Amino acid sequence: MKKIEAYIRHEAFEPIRMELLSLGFPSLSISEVKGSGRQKGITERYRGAELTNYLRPKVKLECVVADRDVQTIVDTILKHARTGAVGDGKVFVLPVEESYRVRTGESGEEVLQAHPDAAAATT
Amino acid sequence: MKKIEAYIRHEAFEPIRMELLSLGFPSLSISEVKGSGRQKGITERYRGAELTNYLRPKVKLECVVADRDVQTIVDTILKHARTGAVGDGKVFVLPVEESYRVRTGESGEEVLQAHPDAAAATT
Amino acid sequence: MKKIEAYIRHEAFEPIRMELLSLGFPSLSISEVKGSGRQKGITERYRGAELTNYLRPKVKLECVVADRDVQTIVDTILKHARTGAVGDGKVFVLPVEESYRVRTGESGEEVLQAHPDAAAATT
Amino acid sequence: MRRSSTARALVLGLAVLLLLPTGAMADTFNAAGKGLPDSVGINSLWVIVAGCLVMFMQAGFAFLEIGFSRGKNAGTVVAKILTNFSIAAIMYWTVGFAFAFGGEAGHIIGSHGFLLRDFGDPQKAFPIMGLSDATVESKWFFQFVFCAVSLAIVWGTTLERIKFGVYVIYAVVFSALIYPIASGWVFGGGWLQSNLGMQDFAGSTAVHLIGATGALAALLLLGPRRGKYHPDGTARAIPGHNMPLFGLGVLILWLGWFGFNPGSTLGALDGRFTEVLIVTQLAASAGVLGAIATARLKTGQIDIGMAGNGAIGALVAITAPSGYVAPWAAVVIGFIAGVIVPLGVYAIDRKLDDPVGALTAHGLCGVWGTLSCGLFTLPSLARYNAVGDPGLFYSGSFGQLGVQALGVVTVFFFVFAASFATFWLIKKTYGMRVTADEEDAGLDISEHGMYGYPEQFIPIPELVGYGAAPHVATPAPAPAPAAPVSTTKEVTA
Amino acid sequence: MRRSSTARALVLGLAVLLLLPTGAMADTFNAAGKGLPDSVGINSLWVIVAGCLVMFMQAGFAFLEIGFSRGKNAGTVVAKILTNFSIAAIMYWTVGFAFAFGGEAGHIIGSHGFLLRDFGDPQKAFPIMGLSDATVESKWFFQFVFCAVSLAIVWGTTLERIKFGVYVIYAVVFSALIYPIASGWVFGGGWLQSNLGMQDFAGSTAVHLIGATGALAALLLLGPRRGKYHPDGTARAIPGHNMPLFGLGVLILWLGWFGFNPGSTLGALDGRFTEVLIVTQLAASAGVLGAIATARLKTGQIDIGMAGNGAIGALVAITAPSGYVAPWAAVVIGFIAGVIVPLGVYAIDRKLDDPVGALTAHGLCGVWGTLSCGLFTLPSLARYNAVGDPGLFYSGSFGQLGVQALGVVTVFFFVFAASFATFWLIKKTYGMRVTADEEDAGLDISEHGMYGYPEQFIPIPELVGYGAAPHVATPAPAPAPAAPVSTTKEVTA
Amino acid sequence: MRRSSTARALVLGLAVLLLLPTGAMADTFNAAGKGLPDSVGINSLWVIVAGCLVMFMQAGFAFLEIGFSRGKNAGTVVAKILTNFSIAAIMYWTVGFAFAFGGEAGHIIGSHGFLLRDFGDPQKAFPIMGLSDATVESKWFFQFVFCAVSLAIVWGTTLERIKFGVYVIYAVVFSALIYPIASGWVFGGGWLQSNLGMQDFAGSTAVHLIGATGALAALLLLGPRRGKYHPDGTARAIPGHNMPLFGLGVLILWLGWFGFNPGSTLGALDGRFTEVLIVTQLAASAGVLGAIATARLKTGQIDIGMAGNGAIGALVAITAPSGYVAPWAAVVIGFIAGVIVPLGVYAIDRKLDDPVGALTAHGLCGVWGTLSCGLFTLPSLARYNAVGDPGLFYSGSFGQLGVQALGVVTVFFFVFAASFATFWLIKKTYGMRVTADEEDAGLDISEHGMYGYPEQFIPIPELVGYGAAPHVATPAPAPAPAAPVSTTKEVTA
Ligand SMILES: Nc1ncnc2c1ncn2[C@@H]1O[C@H](COP(=O)(O)OP(=O)(O)O)[C@@H](O)[C@H]1O
Ligand SMILES: Nc1ncnc2c1ncn2[C@@H]1O[C@H](COP(=O)(O)OP(=O)(O)O)[C@@H](O)[C@H]1O
Ligand SMILES: Nc1ncnc2c1ncn2[C@@H]1O[C@H](COP(=O)(O)OP(=O)(O)O)[C@@H](O)[C@H]1O
Repeated sequence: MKKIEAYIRHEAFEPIRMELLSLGFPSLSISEVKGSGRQKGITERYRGAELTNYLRPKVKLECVVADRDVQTIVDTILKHARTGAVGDGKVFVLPVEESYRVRTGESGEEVLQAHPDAAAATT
Repeated sequence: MKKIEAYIRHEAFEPIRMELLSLGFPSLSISEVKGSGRQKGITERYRGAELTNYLRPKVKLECVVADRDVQTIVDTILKHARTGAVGDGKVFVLPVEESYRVRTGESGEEVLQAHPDAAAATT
Repeated sequence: MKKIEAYIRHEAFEPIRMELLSLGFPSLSISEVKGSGRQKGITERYRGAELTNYLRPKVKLECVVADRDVQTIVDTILKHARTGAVGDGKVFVLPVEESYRVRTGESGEEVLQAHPDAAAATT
Repeated sequence: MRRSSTARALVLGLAVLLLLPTGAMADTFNAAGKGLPDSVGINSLWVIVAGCLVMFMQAGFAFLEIGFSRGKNAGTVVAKILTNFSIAAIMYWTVGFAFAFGGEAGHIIGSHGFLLRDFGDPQKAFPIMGLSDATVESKWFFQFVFCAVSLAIVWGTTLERIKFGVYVIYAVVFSALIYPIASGWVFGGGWLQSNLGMQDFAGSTAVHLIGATGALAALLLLGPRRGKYHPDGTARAIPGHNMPLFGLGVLILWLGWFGFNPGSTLGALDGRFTEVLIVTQLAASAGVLGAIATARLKTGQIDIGMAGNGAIGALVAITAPSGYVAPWAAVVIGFIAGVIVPLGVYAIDRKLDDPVGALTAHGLCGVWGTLSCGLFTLPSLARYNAVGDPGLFYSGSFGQLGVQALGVVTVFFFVFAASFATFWLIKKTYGMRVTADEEDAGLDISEHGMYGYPEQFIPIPELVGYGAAPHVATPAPAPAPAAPVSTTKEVTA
Repeated sequence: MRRSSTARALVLGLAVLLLLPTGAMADTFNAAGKGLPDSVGINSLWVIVAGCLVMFMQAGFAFLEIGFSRGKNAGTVVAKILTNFSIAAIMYWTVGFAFAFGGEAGHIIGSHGFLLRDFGDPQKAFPIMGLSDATVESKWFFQFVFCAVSLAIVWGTTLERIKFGVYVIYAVVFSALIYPIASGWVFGGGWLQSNLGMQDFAGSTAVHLIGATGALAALLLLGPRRGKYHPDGTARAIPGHNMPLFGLGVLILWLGWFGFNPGSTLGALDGRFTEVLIVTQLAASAGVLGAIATARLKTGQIDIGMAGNGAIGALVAITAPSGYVAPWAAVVIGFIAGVIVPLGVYAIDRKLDDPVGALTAHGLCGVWGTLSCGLFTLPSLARYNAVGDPGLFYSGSFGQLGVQALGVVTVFFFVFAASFATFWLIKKTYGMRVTADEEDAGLDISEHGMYGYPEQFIPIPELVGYGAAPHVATPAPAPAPAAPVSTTKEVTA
Repeated sequence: MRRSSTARALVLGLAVLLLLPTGAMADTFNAAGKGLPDSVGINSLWVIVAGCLVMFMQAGFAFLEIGFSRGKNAGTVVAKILTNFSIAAIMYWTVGFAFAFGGEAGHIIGSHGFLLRDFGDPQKAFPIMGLSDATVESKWFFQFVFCAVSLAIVWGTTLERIKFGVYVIYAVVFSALIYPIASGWVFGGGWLQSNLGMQDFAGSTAVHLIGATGALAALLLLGPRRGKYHPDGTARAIPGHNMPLFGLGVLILWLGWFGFNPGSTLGALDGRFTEVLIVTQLAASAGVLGAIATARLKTGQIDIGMAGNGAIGALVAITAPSGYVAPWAAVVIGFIAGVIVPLGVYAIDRKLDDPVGALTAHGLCGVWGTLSCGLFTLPSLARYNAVGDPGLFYSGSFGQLGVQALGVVTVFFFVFAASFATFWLIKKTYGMRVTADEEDAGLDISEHGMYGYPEQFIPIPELVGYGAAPHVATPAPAPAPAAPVSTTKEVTA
């Protein structure tokens, strides 16, 4: 099992979510982060003075999947998150040792099993 | 050392925090996330039009503990986070290679050592 | 490749960011978290009644770097985040298996390569 | 089921409307017209202006409540205030005004003036207001906004857990019967005023205590908010989400009181309203200082909420005596009210969950203000108003104080009994409280289907726009030039 | 390029200013002075007070729009309202007032009163307002704030995507020509009023329909907000970010209407304004109940926004008949307007993106209100105002209804043609809409360079202060004592 | 220690109250009563209405400051405004009014009218206001709210770092001595007005410059906010947290100014107030356009804050000349003030940390407005007001301009010296500034013990309600049916 952590632009998330859903990967979490990288921040002016914000808001996408699915997820993210401009973000893959589904208490890979039916669910 | 990441309902957190504290595990962090899984989101109506929100707010609980304590923590979380309804969430266990306590600079397992006295502290 | 996760005080972040930048590590992300540890929370009064907040706001700093750079980063964080009072926080190191730069799609260590030029960028 | 029952509740309000046209086709306007003496226009002008200031107090109450509520219950206050204000207008027009003012001196309940029609000579029809020649329409408006204020006060204790339909049902009963009858006794020329000589110039009892009494009845049947009390019964704070909006409410209420008290002269030509106004201002100021000092000594804080509640409490207290006392007395009355506020709030909070402190500010201070007439009423002003006797400090007699106390007790018991009965019936039939889940989620989403602050509770990334920038999607490595209007500069490595 | 073009847009507004001094050196004041009859002062006093209430409606519109906008577009509304209100004042002073009122009965466009100068006897110069002896300055102010209200209405449909410069250009044209001409026909003594006898007491058509018509023209050329419609064309909700501020707007507007309608009597001495006021109050109240009930039946919700829109819609509807109808009719007119509001909003939302419901509340309800005179106008009040005939229910004749319909149609087509042409020219030359990126980022940052809520969009940790505490940096292990003023207690293990 | 010292500070305000009753038992009301000439009632009515509009400006200043503050310092503004307003009322009643107006023409400091008692014939007792027969109570209220405005202006420069107790102490001194003396000279019939003929109709100098001068003295001793200037001394922006609330403040202030200037006629019967009002409106409008255009040219932005500051600056500037100049001159005066605003703010911000721009809007524009009388005063109006001579453009003489300049300089030095001395003493004894930690944490939590927006700074999950839904805890897999009232639909796989 692997955990994929991606730092992406806000507007990239919705297309990614939809394709992952259609591929049968509905399970993921996002959170608001602020980051810097090549893209170094932004300077605004307010009442004549400057205000430099060295961090830019990004969405952090987290998704734990079975080893065999990692590439699919990564490719989907890369495909939709790229604008070619600095600030597109990064994707990282981390090892995961165990998973549990709270509702049932079951553990292991089946916790992550894709829901082929999921795609239909929201239509 | 392991890191436990749990995505749970908001109302589940307080009981979990209290039991972990009484068990001597006061150290943890939480953050606001939004996620989807089996539970697919929610549709509201506003001025006649529909608004579907595919993500639901959850609390992400993060806690790094010594290997021997992992099961205790996971069980505590599973116990309190379960309602039996979709949306209860997931718990993941990740490997951690090193830990430091900023205040003292010390590193290694003792950084994580449980505080048996902690339970009393908030009474 | 390793991921460094640090839970620190808000006011500690800016000095850390600046030194990391000058050292050529501009790439990082932060997010708002709330946590507890030795530092157990805070009790306010409102209209005569008490309100205890068991969690304190912290900044979570996340930064993925090449193995050889881990110590530099950790030391920088420890240096600036320490006040000596409870609540200074913790730093953890986790293994990372793969990294991708979204903009280019390239993967591996070079994705993380330090930008020696970065320091200048914001002057 | 919930749906249909709320709907039924609403129908009550609407039924009224459908009855109206019948036989109301005639031209109902006769008070006004060309060739009136100037005094009619001048006095009406002041009454209307004062009435507009009092009407604006609806916004004051709304924001006081919003500020003291949690964000998940902020929107419902808007729907509530609009609905209540509207129901009160319809009911007070159809029957309320007639019950309160349409009777002989000493009446128990008025008998004419329904729909503001067929009352003959307005000066004779509403004798207690005969002292002013302002048009009856201006007087109706002024008295109606008082009714709406009293109704708004009722809900302060019920925030964050009451079912919306309860507002609708009780509002009809309150503005048609409870308020008109009780207030009519006190300042509508009813028995307490005309026979006993109870002094309540602008309604410490007739408006504020009545509202606070309804609030108490509702609270006793409704119970506290979830999480307000620890299992061991000790109170826990549930902070309101927005002190600035609370402050807006307080300042609007303060402004409104310059219509509330001085407007109760129902005229401008004798200049009395200017004296009533400074008495009101001095009391409110003393109240703020009294509340801040008291809270500071008890808690070590300059309590923002108490500063505002202190102003309200003092304004409530000076409402009854504003037409009867001298400035120095106003300062004393207001300061004491200011001291009462934090002490009352701290004490009540231990057992009763009153999120905005309505029981203290409108209840306790309303009682104090009414009684204070028995202490401070000037001989000259008792004469001028031709109601009751001078206060203890001038007459040395406890007589007026006794009358005031009797009036307070009478009104309290009548309103409490009537309100408790009404709420009890509502509770048994329709239910008073939302479910625990709905309360946790907040009334905005559970009663109204949308949060008051959607971006905070269900943020939708591409709609909210965090992280988007005028030039974000620009493929250029240094996107700055792409944002010509804003001076946004992007720095890149 | 954008920069310079917006600048050019601004210059328009400024050019006006530079022309002024020329030949205006004389003392222009002649209406007022010592030794006037009391009636001048009294009537002027009411007109000014009413005008101030109407002026405050600018805040009402601002917060109604802010509440219904997303947080990223909240600040721009403030800049917009201030700019529009200012341009309207300058233009209405220089030419607008003269075009609207400075003509003989039945005029097409006025000819004197520019810069409020050289008009001779004010009573003769502005004949339709001759019925009141209030000073011409007070009348100018009252009419100007009406113009500003009409202009504010225009922008309701254009929120969250329009270029700021468009406001500037259209505001000049609207307040100098479109509004003065069209409103002059309807209540400035122009041909619709004086020759045909169209009844529009305070401007359901002359103010609200004119504004809504401009709003429609703008919307057709502007198109919907990004993301408002799904690819399949179905509408998607874009919730406003702040219902409490929306509520503030509604309550301020309601208050303002007590100046809007009763003030249109232009005097206090005949007492008529008090009758107009209660008619206004009753209609608004019925409108809230009608809107809530209708929305409840259609969606199962007590819709907060609809409650507010219902009040506005009913106030718009009663604006024309407020001087002509009886209270019972006001309740009917208002209730029907309340029913129209949700139905109109739901229907229009399917195809047109009108974030605040202006087309329904000001357009449809403005039409309904104007027509309702043809049904409910009292014989006595038609006589009293000396305009038109009684309504169908009294006269049995469709005559007045026909006149009202004709007036509505005429005004709609004139205003729509003029506005569409103006916006079309703007679109071709200057452009009407910000870029997609700017729209996603929000107008605050892209048009104004700073968010309306900076701490939410670009929080800077050490400035915002999350996590900081009075004692945070204290090295002591138990820092509590370090916070003497606040009672903050820190618990440590 | 902090606690007890703030307490001591409060005691000052309270001590006043305890002294009151002594010897004040008599019936102090004599100005009003039955059988007065109508003019008393009419003029008093306008003065009171105008005073209420000015009183509401307290909300305007509060929200202007709140909008320009960070969220962690938003609540304290509410406590501050209520405390200041209250202290000012008590002090101005006890001594302030007497010092300002209770003296012969040309006085240095007044001598009678303390506690509004024992002054004999009010028309003679306060000679400068003898021109109006409004009741002395109405005049007191009107003058008091001016004092409160001036005091509110003082604190604009001190936001986000000053100790609360400083407000209390300085407020007592300012409203008892500094303001009454200096304003008395300028428009209380004191030597600058009566002997030199200085023209300041409503207080560009007497209210706004006095306030801004106190603000400057406070700022010099207080220093900038932490983080306002980079180590290299360059300024850094600290954006205010809420532009919509800032806009609310501006619009309320604008409304208030219709009481501020036109009310300074102290009467309605001569109709002058209507002329003063349009002069005020035109100047404010020109100011907005001037400020927007200037800021646009300097920064390329339509600056929201500058649009509002421009309105305020222009309103401040027109305050002195509003009773003396023609409309065209008002446009010029206002436009120039609008240009001054951004230029002043940018320049001052480099060295002095004035979060709301008070030094520019009230200081520089106050000076400009006062001087502008020397340029534009109409001969007819100089005569009408019987103060001073026509302006340069009419008389060709620099005489009046010189008098205006002399007045400005005199008032500035007196107020600066008195204020600096007061603040210096406070700084040495009680301290002016909170600790660095308290400043970082914000004044709400450190001075008042609770955040103004608790849910943002210390969110408590189960109270705030994020993530909770009406049906969350329902064990059913498809919980939709559990949410009957809201139309929430849950979609599950
Ligand atoms: N090494 C890293 N560790 C953590 N977050 C990172 C790292 N590199 C990039 N990020 C995140 O990705 C975002 C975009 O990175 P950036 O370097 O600007 O993209 P690019 O490299 O394509 O220019 C940053 O704002 C940050 O949030
Ligand atoms: N594989 C995953 N990766 C990341 N987050 C997940 C994953 N699966 C679930 N979550 C988180 O858990 C929450 C609940 O998951 P869900 O699947 O709805 O619970 P259940 O499986 O019990 O129905 C989601 O909203 C999401 O935040
Ligand atoms: N084991 C842990 N897992 C996750 N977060 C932790 C852990 N220990 C500490 N933290 C984070 O660090 C913050 C400070 O920890 P704390 O124990 O108070 O510091 P110290 O140990 O220096 O007193 C906590 O608020 C929490 O957010």
